[in-house]
Amino acid sequence: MTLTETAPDELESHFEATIARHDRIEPRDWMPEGYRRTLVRQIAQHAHSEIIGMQPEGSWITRAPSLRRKAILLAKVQDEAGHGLYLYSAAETLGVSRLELTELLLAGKQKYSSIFNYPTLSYADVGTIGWLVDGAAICNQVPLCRTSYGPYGRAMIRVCKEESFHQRQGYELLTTMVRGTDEQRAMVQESVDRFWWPALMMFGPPDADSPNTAQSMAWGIKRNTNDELRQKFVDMSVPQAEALGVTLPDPELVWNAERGHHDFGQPDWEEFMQGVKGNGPCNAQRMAHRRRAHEDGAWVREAATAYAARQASA
Amino acid sequence: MTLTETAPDELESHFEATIARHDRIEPRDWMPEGYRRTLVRQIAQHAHSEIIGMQPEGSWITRAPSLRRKAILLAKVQDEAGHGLYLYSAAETLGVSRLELTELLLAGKQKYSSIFNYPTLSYADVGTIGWLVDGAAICNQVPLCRTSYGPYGRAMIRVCKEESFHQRQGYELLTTMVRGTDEQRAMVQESVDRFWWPALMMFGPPDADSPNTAQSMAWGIKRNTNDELRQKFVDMSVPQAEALGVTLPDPELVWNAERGHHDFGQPDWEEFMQGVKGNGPCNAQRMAHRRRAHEDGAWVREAATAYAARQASA
Amino acid sequence: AATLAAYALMLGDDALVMSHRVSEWTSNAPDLEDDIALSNIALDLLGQARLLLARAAKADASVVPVLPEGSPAPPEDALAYFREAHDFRNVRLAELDNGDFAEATVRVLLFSVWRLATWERLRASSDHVLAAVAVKGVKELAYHRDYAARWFVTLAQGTQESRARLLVAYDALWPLWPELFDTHEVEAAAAEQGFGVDPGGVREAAEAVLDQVLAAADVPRSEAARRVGVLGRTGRDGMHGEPLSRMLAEMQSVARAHPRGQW
Amino acid sequence: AATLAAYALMLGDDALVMSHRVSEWTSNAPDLEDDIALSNIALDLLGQARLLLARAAKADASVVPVLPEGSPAPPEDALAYFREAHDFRNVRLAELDNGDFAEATVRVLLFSVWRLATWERLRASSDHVLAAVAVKGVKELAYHRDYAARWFVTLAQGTQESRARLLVAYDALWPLWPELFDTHEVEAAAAEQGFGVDPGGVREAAEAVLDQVLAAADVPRSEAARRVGVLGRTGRDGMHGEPLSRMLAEMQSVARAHPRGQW
Repeated sequence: MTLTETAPDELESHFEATIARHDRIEPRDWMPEGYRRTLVRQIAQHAHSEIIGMQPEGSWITRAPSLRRKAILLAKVQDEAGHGLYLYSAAETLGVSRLELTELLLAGKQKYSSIFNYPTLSYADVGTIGWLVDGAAICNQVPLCRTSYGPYGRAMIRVCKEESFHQRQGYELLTTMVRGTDEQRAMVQESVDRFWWPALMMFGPPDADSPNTAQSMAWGIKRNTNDELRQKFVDMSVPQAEALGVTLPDPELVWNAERGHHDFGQPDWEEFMQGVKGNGPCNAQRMAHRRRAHEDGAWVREAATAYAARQASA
Repeated sequence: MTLTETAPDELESHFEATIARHDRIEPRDWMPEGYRRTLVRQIAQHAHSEIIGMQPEGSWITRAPSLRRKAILLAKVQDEAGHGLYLYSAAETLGVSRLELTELLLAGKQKYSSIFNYPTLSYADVGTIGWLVDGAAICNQVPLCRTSYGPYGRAMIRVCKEESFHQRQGYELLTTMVRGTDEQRAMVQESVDRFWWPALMMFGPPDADSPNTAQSMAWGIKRNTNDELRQKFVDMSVPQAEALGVTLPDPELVWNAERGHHDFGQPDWEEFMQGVKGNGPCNAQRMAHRRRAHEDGAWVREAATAYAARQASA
Repeated sequence: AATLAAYALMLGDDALVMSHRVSEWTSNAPDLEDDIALSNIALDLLGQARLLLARAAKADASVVPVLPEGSPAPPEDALAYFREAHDFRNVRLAELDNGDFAEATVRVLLFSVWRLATWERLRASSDHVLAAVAVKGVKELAYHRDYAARWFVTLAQGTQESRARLLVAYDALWPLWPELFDTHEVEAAAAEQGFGVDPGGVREAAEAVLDQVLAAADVPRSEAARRVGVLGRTGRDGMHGEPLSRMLAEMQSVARAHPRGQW
Repeated sequence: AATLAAYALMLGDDALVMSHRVSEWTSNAPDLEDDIALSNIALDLLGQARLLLARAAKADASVVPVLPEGSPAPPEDALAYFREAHDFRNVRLAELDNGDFAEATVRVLLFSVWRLATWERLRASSDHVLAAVAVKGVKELAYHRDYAARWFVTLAQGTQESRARLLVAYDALWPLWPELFDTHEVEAAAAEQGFGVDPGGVREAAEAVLDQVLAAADVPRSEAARRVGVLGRTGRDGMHGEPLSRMLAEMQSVARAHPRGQW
């Protein structure tokens, strides 16, 4: 049976049935245009986040204070490049090339996670990003391993495995630092103070302000709401903070025995929106870095293309 | 009396008479083509040396270890730019523009002093360059204040005044450092070890290997031979080194009561020649820096020209 | 005294950090005259920084980092070389990595127009040292402003390329302009106590000057939005960008390697 | 033991400094695959550096800088973060500031062809640690060489621009090639004592490999002359260029700010 022989409504009901069975949609399968578009946007944003996310931590590779930490950090940033690679490949199964997506990013037409518009200001940030930012990413991403689109789900399985390794490494750096000098403990606390609220923002706006969630959940692209995931992250982080001996900077943070969850305050959503609009502390810097690297590499990519063409025709 | 009315031999004898009287040749005066060419080459080389010479010390402006030293160093490097400016202006009176000369430098067709092809490796080098390199420059340059070409001689008067200020500042930095920690004293000695021989090379090859000296002296462009100046520099530096408490790295260096001068060893003239040929430790770096700065500034200079043209025609 | 010290540190750090960035142009400028002019600007600002850091230290010795015993570093150097990035109180405009000459032009223009507007009032400071620093500084800053304004107009009216670069630089730096006029609580207290100037009060005057330059250059006011800080905090709160810590790593390397050194 | 330590430091410093330069490419490479490959090369070299610095410290503890009491830094970190530029024994090729991707290609090619030629023999070292490091390193270096050789040919045979850039980079780096094969007295003694390799003895083998790459790329052997040192001294003697001290200022900044830190 070829596609042309199948009536549109038959295709659609086949798609709906697959989703309903929690089975995977594969590249060869018919899918609604909206589903495809949503997926491309989400996977691209995710891939871009990995690539832009190399910068804040990458900025400390040349200053890592021990050779062991330098090796760990270098390998981690390398993994982020690898995640970008898997994710762009997943997006390519939907008919868009890595180059196209990169150009959409550079033109400001696609986004990346706003968390990377915050600066890294001390080596403790390398640990905090591992613990809180990768931790939040994992909360967001673990459900995506069961996402309805096959290539995306499989990419996420690899990504999640590595991310949780990174999270443990980040937390381990912090536990080492708090056993060090007073300055180091202060550095860790200051870093956590700075990253706690931005980490909470990583789950996106409150459900009430998140118009696309319902459709994404219906399509099985998303498996939990923003607020559910945020709650899970807070509940997970509180005991980790205690073990570390740091204070989370939220006076409203308290265990609610009735709900069986922690109550907590809201991040500054106005600051979040400014970051999304491009006015965050590092948006301009991140984009300029990416654009420069992309432009500086143009002649190399052209040379590779020309060489490959010559080899093919030889 | 206009030039065309004067017979060539009359012009030449007028020129010779001026030189013989130790009077100054001025831009309006007739001069032999060889004299002009020699002067352009010498003044240009001198100007280029000031500009390239900004790099080795300039490299430490951002790392100067006290704000006072940072101000002194910044002002000194700025003075070098100023010297370049006077000297290019002197050369312009001979009918060559600064841009032409810069392009000859960048094309490798004109030289600068080889001393600047040695790297600066510690902050002590800022002091040593002041003491020894500016000291040697002054020995070379003081006689040039009486050089036969007026604009060059007058430029040299300004340059020499500032250079001797720089020399005192450099020496003062070293005297301060040797009163500091053991590490600082070692730093000073190491720096002197590195710069002593290159400073001796600044006077050029031994007289026996310096074919142009005789003509330059006959024309009153040069007033002393290389070896005379080198001897003067050594005699001057020995007591200064003693006062500083550093050892000059020459086992042959000894007072010769008979000559009334110090005897001393010869620098490695083969290394000198390699530097002249472009193979010194920093030749490539210095030229690349200058070329980059020149190219990066091209659009600015073009804008200034276009703007001036527009203003003139408005 | 704590307020005076904190206030002097803010003004001093602005000058120190901006001076450092401008000094990076030495031997890199488009022409010799500009190399000399930029070194001059760096030197003037460095001079301002030294007086202001010394004033801060004198007003409240507790702001000065404690150095290893036997260190002969004067307070100005202890403050410049032995504080961490988050101790610096400069505005973020001063600390950015350098870009092209258009970026330098716009940055010096914005910085000096703002600082000049503030310092014209600072001349009336009840603190005699600050007043004297301002009297001298106003002349210097007027020169810096005129130099940058001349290049702003020249680049805007020069070639297509120069205009394009100028506009890029202007749009890139404009988001940091509003921060210059935020009133930090230290500045409010300093103004209240008669020795400082509330930057919020000079915005109009500064923008009037800037508008003249924009008009001469035929460049419209940028519409780029304000760059936000981190959790509401910006340079004056010690919240900086990534370039500052990198800049300090270089700037402080020799001094820190020899904390007991004599220089 | 002093010779073994000095020899291990030379090999370790080569790897450490080169790794640092290559690591600066992370997030800056022309494409993701190259970003990953260059990070890999940096990681491999960093791994070699750690083993070699540790070996040096074990062979002769007196090479390790003395840190403030209470510092928990292991010897590899004391060596990496608390030596001055003139204590480093790397060849100058490793320390140069990065240029464009052609520069990186040529630099990795020259470095790994040379190192591989040496390390193939080092596998027979009488020192079991060095021998083991070499066995592992040879595989890594062969990958680095192949990666760089592939790009060398691609760039040489790609576009006009890529060929021009490659040739510029090749001519710029070639003057540092002869230094790689100079026999330092430590290396002579190490070879004599059976645990080291005299680099002078591998030049022919290295150039034979390089010639294959040049031939595939249709690039003639460069005629650029050797870069001399200072008073006859080069990297192996601790005589470096200006970029190294700047690189170390950055690399060592955090470690030195916290000499008693736990990381």
